[in-house]
Amino acid sequence: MAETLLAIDDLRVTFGVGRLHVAAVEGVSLRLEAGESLGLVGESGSGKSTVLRAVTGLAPVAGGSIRLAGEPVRLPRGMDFYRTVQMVFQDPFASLHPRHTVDQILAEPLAIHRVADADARIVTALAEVGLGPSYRFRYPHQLSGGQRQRVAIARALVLRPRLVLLDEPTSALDASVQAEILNLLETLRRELGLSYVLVSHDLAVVAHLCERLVVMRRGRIVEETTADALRSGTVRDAYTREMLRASKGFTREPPAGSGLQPS
Amino acid sequence: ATPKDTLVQAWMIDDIISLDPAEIFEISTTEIAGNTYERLIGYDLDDVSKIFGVVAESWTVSDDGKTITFKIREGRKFASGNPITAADVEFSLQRAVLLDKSPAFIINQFGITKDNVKTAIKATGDYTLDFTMDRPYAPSFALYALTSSVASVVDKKLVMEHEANGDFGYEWLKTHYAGSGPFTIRDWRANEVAVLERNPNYSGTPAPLARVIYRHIPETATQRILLEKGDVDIARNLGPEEIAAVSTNPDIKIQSAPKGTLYYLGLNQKNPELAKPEVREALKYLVDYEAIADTIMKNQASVHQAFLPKGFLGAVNDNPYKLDVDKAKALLAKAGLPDGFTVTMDVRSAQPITGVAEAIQSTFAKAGVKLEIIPGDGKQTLTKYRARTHDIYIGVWGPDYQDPHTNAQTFASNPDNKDDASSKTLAWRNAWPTPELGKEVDAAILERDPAKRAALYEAMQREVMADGPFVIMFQQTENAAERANVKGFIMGPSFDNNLATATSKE
Amino acid sequence: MTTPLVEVEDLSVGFDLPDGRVEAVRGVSFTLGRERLGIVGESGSGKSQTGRALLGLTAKNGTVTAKRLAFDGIDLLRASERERRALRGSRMTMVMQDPRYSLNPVMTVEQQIVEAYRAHRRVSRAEARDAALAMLQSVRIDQPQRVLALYPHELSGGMGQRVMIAMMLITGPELLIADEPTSALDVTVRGDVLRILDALVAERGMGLILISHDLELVASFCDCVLVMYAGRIVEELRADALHDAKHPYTRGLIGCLPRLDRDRHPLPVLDRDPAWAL
Amino acid sequence: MSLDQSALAARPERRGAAALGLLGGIAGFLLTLAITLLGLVVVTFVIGRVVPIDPVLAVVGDRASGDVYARVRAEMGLDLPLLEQFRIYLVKAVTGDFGRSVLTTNPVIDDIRTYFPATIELATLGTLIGTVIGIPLGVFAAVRSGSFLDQVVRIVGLVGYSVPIFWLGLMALLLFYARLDWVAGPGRLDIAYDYMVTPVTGMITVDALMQGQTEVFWNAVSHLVLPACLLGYFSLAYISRMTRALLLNELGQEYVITARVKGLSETRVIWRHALRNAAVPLLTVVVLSYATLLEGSVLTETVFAWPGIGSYITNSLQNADMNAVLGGTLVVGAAFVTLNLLSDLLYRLLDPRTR
Amino acid sequence: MAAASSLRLWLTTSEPRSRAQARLGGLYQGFRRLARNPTAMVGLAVVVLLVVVAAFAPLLATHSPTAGGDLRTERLLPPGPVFWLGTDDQARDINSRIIYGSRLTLAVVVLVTVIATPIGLAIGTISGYFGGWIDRILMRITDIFLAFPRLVLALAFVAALGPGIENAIIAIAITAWPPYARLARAETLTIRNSDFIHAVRLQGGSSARILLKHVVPLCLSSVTVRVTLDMAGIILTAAGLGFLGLGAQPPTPEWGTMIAQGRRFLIDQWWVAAMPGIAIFVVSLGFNLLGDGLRDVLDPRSVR
Ligand SMILES: Nc1ncnc2c1ncn2[C@@H]1O[C@H](COP(=O)(O)OP(=O)(O)OP(=O)(O)O)[C@@H](O)[C@H]1O
Ligand SMILES: Nc1ncnc2c1ncn2[C@@H]1O[C@H](COP(=O)(O)OP(=O)(O)OP(=O)(O)O)[C@@H](O)[C@H]1O
Ligand SMILES: [Mg+2]
Ligand SMILES: [Mg+2]
Ligand code: NI
Repeated sequence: MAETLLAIDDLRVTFGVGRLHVAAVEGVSLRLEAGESLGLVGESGSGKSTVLRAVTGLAPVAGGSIRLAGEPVRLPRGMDFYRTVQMVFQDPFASLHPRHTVDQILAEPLAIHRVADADARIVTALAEVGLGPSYRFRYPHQLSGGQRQRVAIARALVLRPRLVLLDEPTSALDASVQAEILNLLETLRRELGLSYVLVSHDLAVVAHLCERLVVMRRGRIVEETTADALRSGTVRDAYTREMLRASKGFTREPPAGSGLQPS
Repeated sequence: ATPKDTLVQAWMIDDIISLDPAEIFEISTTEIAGNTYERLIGYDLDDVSKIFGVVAESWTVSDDGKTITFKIREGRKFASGNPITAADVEFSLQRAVLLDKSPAFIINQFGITKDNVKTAIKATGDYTLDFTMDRPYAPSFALYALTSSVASVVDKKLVMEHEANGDFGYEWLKTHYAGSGPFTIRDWRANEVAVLERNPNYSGTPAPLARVIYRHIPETATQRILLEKGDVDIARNLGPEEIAAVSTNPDIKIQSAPKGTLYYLGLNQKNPELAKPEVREALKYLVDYEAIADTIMKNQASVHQAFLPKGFLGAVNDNPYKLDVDKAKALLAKAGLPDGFTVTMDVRSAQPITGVAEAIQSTFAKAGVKLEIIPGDGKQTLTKYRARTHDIYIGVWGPDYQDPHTNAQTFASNPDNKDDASSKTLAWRNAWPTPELGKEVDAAILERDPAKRAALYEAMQREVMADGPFVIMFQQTENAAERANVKGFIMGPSFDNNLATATSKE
Repeated sequence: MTTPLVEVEDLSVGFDLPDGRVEAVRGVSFTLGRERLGIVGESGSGKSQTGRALLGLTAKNGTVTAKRLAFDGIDLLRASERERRALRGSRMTMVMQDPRYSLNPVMTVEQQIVEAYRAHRRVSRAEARDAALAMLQSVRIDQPQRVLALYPHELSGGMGQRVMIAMMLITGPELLIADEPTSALDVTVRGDVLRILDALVAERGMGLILISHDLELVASFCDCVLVMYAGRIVEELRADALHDAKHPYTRGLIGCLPRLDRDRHPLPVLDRDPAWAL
Repeated sequence: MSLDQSALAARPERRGAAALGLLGGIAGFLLTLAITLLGLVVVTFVIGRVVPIDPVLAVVGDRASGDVYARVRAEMGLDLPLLEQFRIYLVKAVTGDFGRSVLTTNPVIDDIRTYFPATIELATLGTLIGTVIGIPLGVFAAVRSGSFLDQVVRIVGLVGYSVPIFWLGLMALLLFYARLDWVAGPGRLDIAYDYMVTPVTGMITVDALMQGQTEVFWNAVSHLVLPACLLGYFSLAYISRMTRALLLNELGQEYVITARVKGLSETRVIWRHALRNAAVPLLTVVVLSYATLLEGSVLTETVFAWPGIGSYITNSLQNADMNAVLGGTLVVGAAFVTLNLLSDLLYRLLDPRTR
Repeated sequence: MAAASSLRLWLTTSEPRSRAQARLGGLYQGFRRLARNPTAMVGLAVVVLLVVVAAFAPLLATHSPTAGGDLRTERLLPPGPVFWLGTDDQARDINSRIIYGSRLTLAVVVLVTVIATPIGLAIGTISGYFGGWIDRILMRITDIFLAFPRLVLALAFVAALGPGIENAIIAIAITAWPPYARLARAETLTIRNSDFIHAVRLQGGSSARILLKHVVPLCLSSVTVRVTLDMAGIILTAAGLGFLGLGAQPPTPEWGTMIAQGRRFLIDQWWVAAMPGIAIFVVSLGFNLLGDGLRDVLDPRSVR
């Protein structure tokens, strides 16, 4: 059996104090084997992004443990961590520095980690995400949304991580561009042997890219299931079922037992 | 427009810090004291040598020359209605010594100190007073000293009503009034206004005006606008160009009077270049006295090069120095500085001082003397001057009283040239030791014959003029731009005799 | 023949920008009766601008030209700003895309709805308030009394969207343009909101234009769909005929979505033909 | 000119603070006030020691004898070690005893009571003028942005930024007072009206009204108008620019379109919707501009012979009258902090999101 | 012609080939945007003119800026053929003084920018980025400076440092930074939680690196715009210090001091104060217009 790349046990994350206190994540446990991809779905605000941020150290961990390849992660995260784990954000317009060229954006991680052949690595990285060298010296505002997301992916991959955290990487993109990015992610995963944790609210997207998924609601995992189960409709949790139904398009009759049904 | 019975003057009165005659020493306060308090004696404004009694009816000098006995006029009253008696005079003079504020030295110099003041100044009856000095000073010296505002007679009864913690009513009198002059001080609001009102109990000729108001107007252009508009009757701080401009206005007339104030350069003898006699002399040839007096200082000053202003006993009125670059160059060469030298000058940022300094800067440059002007606020340059850390200081000096000793002492006497000396005369400030000259100064105050005394001072002036570290340049002329309907505003030779006592408006 | 509710013929919207001119909508034509019309297309294809042009809310730097632009027989191109304003809000209206940004953050729900009502009806404040309450009830908001006093930021996304709809429907308009009314919502809430709109069309006989980029959704909701690309309508189809679409763009759009019922790797991608934009 | 977008800058922080509630707010305010004032005390003390001015000179003048000088120096505590001096200074400042001003001989507190109201009067009217004219100007400029009117408003504003105030002040005096006679001249009141009101608040207009002296009131207003207009012009320049920028920003928001969709008139859209939203940060702008005017404008005060706090502090500083400097600075600083708090509170009132 | 248009193409291409080309292209685009704004161009022209005049002062001046002429005959002359802008009370040519004074004005502008901007940026970004007690302390300090009457603070500094134009400039700079700090802090607060900053952190970038290479450059533009818009205020504060006698040393031809000295002649010999006044007005207007234009070009919010 493959090694466990990421193991999260009973993770709890809280924000704010007093009246502002929110328990964003309450007792989430998951496991990710090397080479595997895991989906994280759930309604807005259910804590999906927070789980990813907690892993990367961007959100404060209030309890539980996070282990990477068997080692508990340290705070602050060490340089090794960043070489193992990288992240791609949801909004391609916000995740690139508006004043840096693609070249500068890709050179930054290489400079931080003092990687020697930076120039060559940048060219390779661009090629990997399907961008020609002509994109190298453009500014983000000279790129389309899909192209930006490709740059963001290239930036995540330029350090050759093993695990990539994807926070709704396509939800800001058009359907046609989404397909391109999904294909790209799939190819890269295969070629580089990556593991993904993919956050999305679109069940189809998750099912497309991941074998396994967990459904979150209000900071907790309500169901852990597989893409195949999703396709065959054999899910247990009522909420998961409702999501499944809603993602099939509009229906005139309201679903029975909908939590949002007005009285 | 201003009310008919009120005289409004636009003036910079931000120098007022106290109204107590035992403390006042500033230009505007002395003027106010002159209008509101009476002293034992006064002098004729047209002929300073004529002295007459005011509160005193007469006086006699004892044979040993040490005691002056004053007879106080009877039947006169303070503004409060209290009668003026010898006890009030005794109180006023003793108080000045005991409080020991800045002007106390004027009385101290007659050997009257805190310890002996109770015996030295003594009322010998209701209307007689003895003033006893340690040495037989020239009587005119003592009498002139007693014309200064520190010798103003205050209302003992009224003041003592407000005494607290044995302060002789000092805290109270700082902002109040207890005198007997033609006007009373009704109100003073710092940086805003001082209001004088006619004294109903005044024993002399009552003032025609009911009220005299000094408004603090810091900006001269504003003063001018107010004057032209008629919202002030007299503007006191106009510059030469402004004077020239308003003088064409038929509603405005200009009154001017020479004042005892001198403009001079103090050359610090701690500076090795300035310590050379040739350099000192050369600099005296490097000021274009006439041109400055005719332009920048037009109507504001006349050329005067001796330390006693015109009108003082023994004053020297000829002006030997003029701009002579060649001579200056020759002198500099003799001093071993053919290419000139660089020197700084501390200049107070106020007109006309800055203008004069700049003009001097350009004539100095003609002989290669590079003058760097260091501008500063008044107190700032003065602090430096008193610490003797300047090179050249451009200053203004006004006599403390009408006797020649006041200026002779400061310009020509420096008994102790050490840094921590207690007497900080101008000679000391410029680090100029005066072993011989100092003795002459001391001798002159004991000379009782006026003519001989005058001769002594003349000699001293010549000496300072030739060798002293002072480039004395001008004597101030004070100007007042008045509305044409103002009559009888008096401008005397000293600051405390700019009087509105006889002023009226048509 | 009865006049259609909306007639649009050869509508173009262009914007002047410092760098030149942008043609956002180019020669769009359609007619709408008392039915549901969907407009789909990718981001920037001109969907919203078409709707805004109808209401006369094109930004200042934009110009609108058309052979005909009519609402219930009224020629909108000739109408004065005052006449258009009278139409706006009372007879034709638009549900804005995102309630978080489209509601005035410093006014309460009550103030905003009452204002909309009183802009077109001479009624007292109290009457307007009652109407607002009724309206909130009809979009099935719980505790409408409480919601009236809330500020927009105190509403959840779904509530905000319904408040928006209530506000726009309170005057009983004959035409509603709903610009991505569900894009900000969770999939589960989405159905709720659409069902409300659907009921209104059915009950009041209102004309509805639903703008969205979700082809599947629009097809399952509307009677008729316009597909826009680069400011043009590339295809117009009946909703039930979606899967028989002819235009490669439409077909590509349908095909490139990952689907739960079909596991395709890799996904087909859209090969854009520059000719589509001509 | 020291006004700035920092008004806007403070927003995120304030929202955070708002959440702490009123009580926390007051405690926080008091703490801020205390710290700021302590900072001011320290800074003034340091200033007092570094200015190359001998404070004794201001008391004794130039002619005093050495003994008098030494005695006064000792009286002023200047011969004590620095640390000891600071301790005394601090204790006094904390107990609210600022001592006496050397220059005016009054307790500093009394001085402030006379000078600060004069400045408040001027600053208030100035800000009022700046706001009442500046906001509509800014609104028109924003609504017609890019038009001729917009350019005119901009140039008018820029002139306000660029012209030396003493120049403009004297010219205004010459024109409106000397030539046209529309307003009264420099100073706070005609001498004829002096002493007709007893100072209560120290603001002549307010006192005159309270005491029913309408004639005095109008005279005071007539004196006030010109310098206030001048200061008003400067805050107008700033306020109109900020209004324009903020309103332009609001006009680009979606909710403005929503308002138009509802069929509202353009006037209502702009004034009731957009400006109401812009008002929130605009308030901070106005308050900040007010706070700046409260510091007193030395130059305006000089030109108009206005006995305000600005020239009081400056004058005191030039005479090393540190008691007065400290008192004046603390009052101005406290006013600044208080106004900041006030704008915070108003901010919360105006913006429901921060409640 | 052809060369020019191919250069333009090279600059405006959306596919730059090298770092230099990308950077130059960015600059060119910015300039283009600026160039389209006529008032900004007027501003730029004024600023360029200021620089040119300052650089070539000795060639442009017809007289000595410091040495006075004959007090009796050449003093306070109105503008005329010899003295184009008249003479002052020391019989100096005002035109030449203004020309030489441009150097000082430029020095004021440059020095204040060089001193105040970095201080403000450093304090503001550090404060905003780290938050917590660092923020609280730094902002308290900023508030203290802000709460201090500004001219008084400047006066105090000048008094402490001694009068003179250099010290006046330093004093102005020391009092000018707090608004920039607050601006930079606000800007930092909005970007510190943005994804691209998170991304750098996820690559292991240190705080110092993030601040210096990512945050500061973004704050720089809005602060630069603010500084440009403040230039008028800064020149006038220098003038204000001159007015109070604490600015430049005579006979240095500093514009503010010139006005201050000329105000005695304001009503009759109007040119003495008016000429430098106009110079200040034109220059500050120039900076203001340029600042307004720069705002459009540099403000990150407008770059979308
Ligand atoms: N920095 C923060 N401070 C306070 N609360 C936060 C913070 N970040 C997240 N939260 C809260 O934590 C909860 C979970 O947020 P999270 O972003 O993880 O949700 P999500 O599942 O990613 O939702 P979405 O699909 O909308 O992205 C939410 O209630 C959110 O308001
Ligand atoms: N005020 C404006 N100035 C310039 N261009 C504009 C303006 N408003 C819209 N556009 C342009 O018009 C085009 C069409 O915009 P529109 O809002 O109609 O797109 P959309 O189809 O609604 O897209 P989305 O799905 O992203 O909402 C876009 O390219 C947009 O950039
Ligand atoms: Mg999320
Ligand atoms: Mg849209
Ligand atoms: Ni300012």
